[in-house]
Amino acid sequence: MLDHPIAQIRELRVEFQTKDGPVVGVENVSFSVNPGETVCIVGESGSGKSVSSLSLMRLVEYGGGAIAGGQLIFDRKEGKDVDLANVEQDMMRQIRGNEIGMIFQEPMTALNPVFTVGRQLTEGLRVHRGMSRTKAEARALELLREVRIPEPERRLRQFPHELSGGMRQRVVIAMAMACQPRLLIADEPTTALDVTIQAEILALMDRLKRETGTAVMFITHDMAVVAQMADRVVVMFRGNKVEEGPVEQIFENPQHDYTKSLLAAVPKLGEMRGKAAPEPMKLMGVENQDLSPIPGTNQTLLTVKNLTTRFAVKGGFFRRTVANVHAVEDVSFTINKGQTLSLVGESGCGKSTAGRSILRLVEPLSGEVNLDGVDIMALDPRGLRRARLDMQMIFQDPFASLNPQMQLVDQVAEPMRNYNIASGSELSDRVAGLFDRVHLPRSFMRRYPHEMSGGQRQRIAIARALALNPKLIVADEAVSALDVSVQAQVLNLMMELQAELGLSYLFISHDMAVVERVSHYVGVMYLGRIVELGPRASVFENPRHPYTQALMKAVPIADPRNRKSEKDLNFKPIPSPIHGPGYTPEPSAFDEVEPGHFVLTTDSGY
Amino acid sequence: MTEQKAPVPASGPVPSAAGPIPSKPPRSQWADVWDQFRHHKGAMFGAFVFIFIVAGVYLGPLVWRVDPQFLPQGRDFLNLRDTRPIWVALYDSGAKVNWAYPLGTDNLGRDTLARLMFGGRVSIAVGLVAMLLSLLLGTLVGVLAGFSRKLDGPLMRLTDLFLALPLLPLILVASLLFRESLSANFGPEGGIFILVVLLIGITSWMHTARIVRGDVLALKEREFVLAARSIGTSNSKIILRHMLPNILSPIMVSATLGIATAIITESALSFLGFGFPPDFPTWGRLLNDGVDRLVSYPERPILPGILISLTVLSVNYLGDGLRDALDPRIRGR
Amino acid sequence: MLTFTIRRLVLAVPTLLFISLVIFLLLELAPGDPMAQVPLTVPPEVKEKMREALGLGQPMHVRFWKWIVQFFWIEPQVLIDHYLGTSFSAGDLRVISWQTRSPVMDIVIQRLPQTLWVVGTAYVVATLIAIPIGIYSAYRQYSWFDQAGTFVSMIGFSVPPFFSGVLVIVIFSVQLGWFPSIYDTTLKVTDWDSFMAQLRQMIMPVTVLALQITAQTSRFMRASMLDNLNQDYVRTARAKGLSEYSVVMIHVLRNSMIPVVTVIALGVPAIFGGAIITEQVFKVNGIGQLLITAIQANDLPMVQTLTFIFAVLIVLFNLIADVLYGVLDPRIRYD
Amino acid sequence: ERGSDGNVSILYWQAPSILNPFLSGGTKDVESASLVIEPLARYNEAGELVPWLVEEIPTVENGGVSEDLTTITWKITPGLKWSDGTAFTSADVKFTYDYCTHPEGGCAQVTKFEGVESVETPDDLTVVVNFSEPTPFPYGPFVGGESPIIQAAQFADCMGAKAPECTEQNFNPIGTGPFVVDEFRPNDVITMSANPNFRDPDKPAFATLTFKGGGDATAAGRAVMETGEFDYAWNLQLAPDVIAEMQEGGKGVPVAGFGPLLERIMINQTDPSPNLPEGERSTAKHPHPFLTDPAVYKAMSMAIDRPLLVEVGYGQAGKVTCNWVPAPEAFASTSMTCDTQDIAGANKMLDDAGIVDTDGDGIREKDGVPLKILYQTSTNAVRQDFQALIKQWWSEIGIEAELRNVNASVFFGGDPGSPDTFQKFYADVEMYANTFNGTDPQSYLGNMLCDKAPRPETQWQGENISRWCSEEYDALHAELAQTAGLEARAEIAKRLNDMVIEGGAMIPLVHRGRLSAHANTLGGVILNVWDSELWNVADWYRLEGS
Ligand SMILES: Nc1ncnc2c1ncn2[C@@H]1O[C@H](COP(=O)(O)OP(=O)(O)OP(=O)(O)O)[C@@H](O)[C@H]1O
Ligand SMILES: Nc1ncnc2c1ncn2[C@@H]1O[C@H](COP(=O)(O)OP(=O)(O)OP(=O)(O)O)[C@@H](O)[C@H]1O
Ligand SMILES: [Mg+2]
Ligand SMILES: [Mg+2]
Repeated sequence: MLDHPIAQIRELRVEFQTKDGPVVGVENVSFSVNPGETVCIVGESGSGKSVSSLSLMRLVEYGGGAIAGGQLIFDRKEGKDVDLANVEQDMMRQIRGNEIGMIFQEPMTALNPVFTVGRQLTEGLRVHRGMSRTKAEARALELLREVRIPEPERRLRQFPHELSGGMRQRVVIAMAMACQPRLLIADEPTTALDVTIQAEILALMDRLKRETGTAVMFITHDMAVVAQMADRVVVMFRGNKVEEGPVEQIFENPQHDYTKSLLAAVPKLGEMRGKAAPEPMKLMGVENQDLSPIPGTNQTLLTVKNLTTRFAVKGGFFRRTVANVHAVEDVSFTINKGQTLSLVGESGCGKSTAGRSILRLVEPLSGEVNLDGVDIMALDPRGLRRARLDMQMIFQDPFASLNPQMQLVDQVAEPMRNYNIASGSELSDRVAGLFDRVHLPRSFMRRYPHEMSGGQRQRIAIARALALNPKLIVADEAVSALDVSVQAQVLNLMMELQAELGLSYLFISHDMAVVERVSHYVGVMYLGRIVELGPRASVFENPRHPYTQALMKAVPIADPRNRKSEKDLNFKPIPSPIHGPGYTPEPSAFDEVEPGHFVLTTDSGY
Repeated sequence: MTEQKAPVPASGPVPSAAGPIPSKPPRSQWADVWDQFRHHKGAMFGAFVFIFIVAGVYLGPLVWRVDPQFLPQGRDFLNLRDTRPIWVALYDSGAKVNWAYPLGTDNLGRDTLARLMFGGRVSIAVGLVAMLLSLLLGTLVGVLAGFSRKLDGPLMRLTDLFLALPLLPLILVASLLFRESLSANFGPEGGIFILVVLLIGITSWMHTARIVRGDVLALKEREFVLAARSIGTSNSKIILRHMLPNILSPIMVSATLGIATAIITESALSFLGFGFPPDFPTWGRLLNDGVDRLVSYPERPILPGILISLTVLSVNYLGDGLRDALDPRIRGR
Repeated sequence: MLTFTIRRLVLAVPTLLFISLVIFLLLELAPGDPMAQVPLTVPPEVKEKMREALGLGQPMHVRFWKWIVQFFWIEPQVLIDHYLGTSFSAGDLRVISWQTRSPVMDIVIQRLPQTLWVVGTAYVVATLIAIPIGIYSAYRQYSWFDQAGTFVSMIGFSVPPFFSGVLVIVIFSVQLGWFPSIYDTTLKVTDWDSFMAQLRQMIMPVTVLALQITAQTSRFMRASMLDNLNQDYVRTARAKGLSEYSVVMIHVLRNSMIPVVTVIALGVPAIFGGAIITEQVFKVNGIGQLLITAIQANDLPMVQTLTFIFAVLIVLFNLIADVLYGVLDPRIRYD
Repeated sequence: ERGSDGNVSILYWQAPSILNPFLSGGTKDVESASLVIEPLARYNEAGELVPWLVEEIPTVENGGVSEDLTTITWKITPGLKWSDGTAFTSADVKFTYDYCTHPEGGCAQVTKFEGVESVETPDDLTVVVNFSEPTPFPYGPFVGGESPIIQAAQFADCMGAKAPECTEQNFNPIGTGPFVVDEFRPNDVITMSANPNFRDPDKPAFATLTFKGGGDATAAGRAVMETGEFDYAWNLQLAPDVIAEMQEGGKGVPVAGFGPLLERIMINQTDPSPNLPEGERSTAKHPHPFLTDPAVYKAMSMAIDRPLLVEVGYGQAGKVTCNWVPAPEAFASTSMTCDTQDIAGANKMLDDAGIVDTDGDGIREKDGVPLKILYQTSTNAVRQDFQALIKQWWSEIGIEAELRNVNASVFFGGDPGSPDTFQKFYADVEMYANTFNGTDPQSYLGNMLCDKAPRPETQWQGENISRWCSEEYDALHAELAQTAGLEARAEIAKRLNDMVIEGGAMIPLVHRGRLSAHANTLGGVILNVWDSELWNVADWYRLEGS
């Protein structure tokens, strides 16, 4: 009985009705989940992972989809198999949340913002278990303890926005586990989270699975996570299952080309060990790749000294500043021409603010920014505008950083129009050249952003940044939102451009493996300060600051034989960067442990 | 009005680098807009009705050559006044009908069809121009208030002020100050047209301004605005290129409601004696004048009433369709 | 939240003073004369005398100042006297209407009940109808119900009340004789019969007004519901196994109501402003009718006071709308 | 029997705002007040004086008026009581005089007391009014609905500047009339009940009275004639077909009566051209370029089809007239006729005068000035119909009219700052109606005296709207003021009337009556146009069998 699968998906086909006729979401997908087993479903964005899982919950129907064929056999408690594909929604209602629990990708939006955590947690219990209010609350409290949320009593009465992303995701997990479902579906539960939190959540899910014996269907596109979690792996590609097998077999002996390319595209921490300069990744199916390292130069391009940026918190009757957010606190570094400095750190530590401050997209409070001899801080608005010719920015979210109402050609041409660099046919030639540069077909010029995939959009953002021939590009999480394969392509593109044009990057990311791949220098930020700064090799191979060390530990490794356990993790909650107006932080003092490798000695709060 | 969620991207290129999506041939933007528009049933209906009405009132007089102000004289007057529309003869054989006056005449013997066409020209012109003016003002104030922190307070208080201003004294003051000079420059009807349109425009922009401000405040936080700033786009260009196209949808909604309000306000103005000269019919005035004789001559208020409603409805559907057609995200679906 | 509220209230004072000044200047500039309704047989010299007796001879700023003092100092005293039986205001000159030579505020208070009864009921009824319509239209987007709702609400919006009002009078009062065509403001509800009489006379004006308000509110509700129905938390709620009813009526509705409630709150001042044309058609003689007769009679103190009260309400309800937003949406924090 | 007939309801589409006619003068206020407060004598439906609170009408014959025409002595009916039970005395009458003539009071009816030197009260029941000079028509003070008596005790503290503050008194005057005010809601509704101390113990027949105001004439007519909700509707200024249609409702009937009310077109004798500097427009400095030409104004008058206007606009409430003073009978001139339209004759007259279309645009020119005129009036459905008709007729004799309508409150609102008032007359012709109170037209005829022309120096006040001026006329009017005896006065009045018409100061259009409607079940209504319409409300009763 034990190896009788809990859920079997057989030849599933899901269609969506759109204006241009039916679109097939998944086609001919079959796999099964056994009790106590974790099945990971991997594949790039749009490959049908979510659609498969939503079909099992019969929730696709609410998104405009319809199960056009196949069977969804689910083993109910009494041991009877039912085909979920054609039961009534009434019966589904008893199964959902009760026998199958689901965790969604976005912890920020998956909770209803206007109800308290307690209320949302108890809802399912009261519906399925018929519990009284007090009983349900007691159980909710228990659940919160199980997912190790600090101060669970207080959390019950809080609203979702009062919790951090990690805590929210724990609430969502607690919600899914509330009725002790026999199958738990987790749809990219950690994609939106920081490495540190991701590590904790993964460990948590692993523990819960072990303790309750729940079967888990785990959806992700991150191979490293797969390696950490899976017993068995299902690889999906364009709505089809292309490969299935035990995790070790998939990693060590992939059969399908797609699986191979997927694995090749994953940057693995430690891969760059011993290499002096960053070099592009070797990708599957690409001929004649130039994989030579990019050494850069030793001429200084950008010097940042004692940069401090604070945001005033206004309040009280006269709207005076009652406190400051110390987003960037006394940060100094330099970037050489043709080289990359990466800033890593957890969400909210001030990476973006630092990048924006350099471009003066937010006004720094004090400090010195010198770009190729130009004192940026001293410029008037007109001078600043001219100075931005030399420094550009790529933003994290390619969906948000392009104007949805403008054709791509106009978006790429806009900077040149702004500075009257080119016009008429020269302009169109240059735009076409930029499209070539970022490897986009010219036929895309008349498209709109929504007609593009995420990776393609990010290429447009890069083309736009390149349009002005800048010397410096601030890449703020430029690849974080992309699929691994696409991420690898974009990274390679960026490195290629660096090699050819001698660009310098300020590369902001929280993904240690990516940072290791692209950087010449690395700065680790914590609570507004750089706690460790140095050449990539020294920082990665010899982390000195305790925070850096913890960060390194949290990074999942794409190797199923090298799993982390919960015991390795030890994170303290990040203290608040908000201080009263009278607070004067100590200046940052560094200890040079190796040549060029600095470690903060001031108390950073970690 | 939150942003439309970008649809799930089509399955991507893998694994070859920069594998292009099977690309459609490049199309011109306007062909695209038209394509989308054409497939919007409501929009096509709206456009059809609206064009029909506009053509009817503007081109109709070329076919139906009857002077809307002509009064029959002498005995004719008594014979021709108060004729009913011809369809009345279908159920009331004793009704006074006349094939020369398919929609009947009014109590002074003026031809209803000609008057409806004439009135339509004025009403539609007033509705459109006043709506445009109010949109312009509303959008301007809304964008400025949303965009600039400093102007926000004063402009929103100004909006409160205009909300509180009583319309009638305002009209009295305006006509006192400007009527003479306007009618000297643009002729009596032209002068009053400008006055009426201005008045309706400047007293109806406040709701648009509020909505636009809210949307601009939200848009300002979006990353592409920051991106535009980082590539050196000036503030005015940011507003024109990046903000306005993205707040088109609420503006369109205001526009459709605005036309209705403008047409009705104009009739209320005529009713109160501030509108066009009395021999210058508008739909609102025809409707208003007809209300007294609702029982014996129901067609008199009902015909202009139907025309007003039809215009408003068609503009509404037209606006829906345009909004969808102009939004590339919806268009792409 | 409290400091936010107080701050806004304090800031409202100069705004309101400015608004009242603008209104005053506007009324001053407007042509017309309080003697317009005096018959032509009364010679101009006599009219001049009457004008002077109203205090029209004084310079503008003096009159504005007098109005300010009367409105902000004396009227509140009268109110206090009324409730506490004190006599602070004895002997002070209140804001006097030129038309009726009686204190403006007394008349306003006299008019409030019928305006609240009719316009207020219409607003409540319209809201109560509009919200379910909006919910259902959004839930079944593009269904025939939704299409019909759009159609009817656009019609409701585009038919002026001076037409629809007369139409219902002709049908229901003249032809069918069901309801009175003239509103009896002296009717007091004391028993079942008078309650029915009140109901009968309210039905038509309330219907005509409600038609317009419903049209707008249901559009708002629909848009807001549509926005929320696609949110992630709705999927979460469904995944918990909640019934469709709880998903829509608890999770989605609560969120959708946030913008709609503020829209509804912002519409409240209009109730106090009355519905000028509807009141005129049904002879409800509420605040709207008071304003229009005052304007026609050039009764400046009355117009000034009424529009100012209206301005106060607009500013106040703007604030209430903001505060409500903060109360309903836990994410918003004013400080 | 008093109070036996329940409630009577009256509907005025203009709502009364005050019950003190001395502070308002508006018809709605005067007539609603007439239910409560009464004059010593008033006019009946035939325009004859009838004693009201007095024994008889004082005349020279019965010695009530002195031979030298400078005093008139009224004898109050003994035993009259105010509604509060106190006695009505001559002191109240004298108080009324003092109240209205107080220099700071702003009394609207002060002209009623014009020429009065003093009012004496030799005893409680005798009132002697002394005039400063011989007054052939001494029935101004205390006569008619506009000059009722108010109670001295009630208004004692409301003299002069205090008058407007006496809200309680102004809203609830104590009177001698058939009803007392229970509640007055300004601009809305008045509820009244029978006066327990009314002089005739059997009257009024109604125990209570509701006086509703507001709305419009159409709705008022509908409420009486179609739905039967109200018993009496005032002044239904509606097109005849609308009235006829309402009458079919079968619940009530319209009644009409004629006073001297005349709908006319005033012809501007001066040039209103906007090209003239402000202050000289429409003043005697610049005569009108063509409207002073007899051929023009006569042709304009001949082109008008007055019977048709009556039919279209007033029906049974209108009559064709060629006179400025169309009533009373004795004063109405009969020398002119104008009841047929004569377009051909008008054209010929203009041709003969050499005013022809020289440039072929269909509009005649006089001395090179095209006959284009601006024709203004107040906003009102019937007036707008008239404008359209007359414009059409004039276009047929080569005169082009541009129409304008102005909101009534601005048009009649005497604001010297507004260009749209009828007094300022920044138009070539304008149409409105005017009348006079009582039966004697002397002061009304005085409206056409040269010095009554509105002009900047008088703040644009004055009754001579046409700015018509004739020395001969002024002299004849002076003669009228000296003349006693009805026939001699009528003779002069008719000559004055004819001079004005012949001289082209105005084109009379319609002699308008007043049309009101009452329910079929309401008996005793006698429409009176010379006094308050509600003058005999005490005699109203509910018809049996209904
Ligand atoms: N509501 C919808 N309407 C139309 N097509 C849809 C809809 N939802 C999904 N699809 C289609 O189904 C396919 C699979 O989508 P799905 O959401 O399962 O991808 P995914 O693998 O979960 O991607 P991601 O990693 O981005 O979450 C996509 O190609 C998409 O075009
Ligand atoms: N405009 C702003 N006003 C007030 N506080 C801000 C503003 N922008 C950022 N902050 C605060 O400054 C701190 C640093 O933010 P920043 O966006 O730089 O972090 P980050 O490291 O880029 O995080 P993430 O990885 O989430 O992008 C945060 O605490 C944030 O709340
Ligand atoms: Mg997904
Ligand atoms: Mg960031």
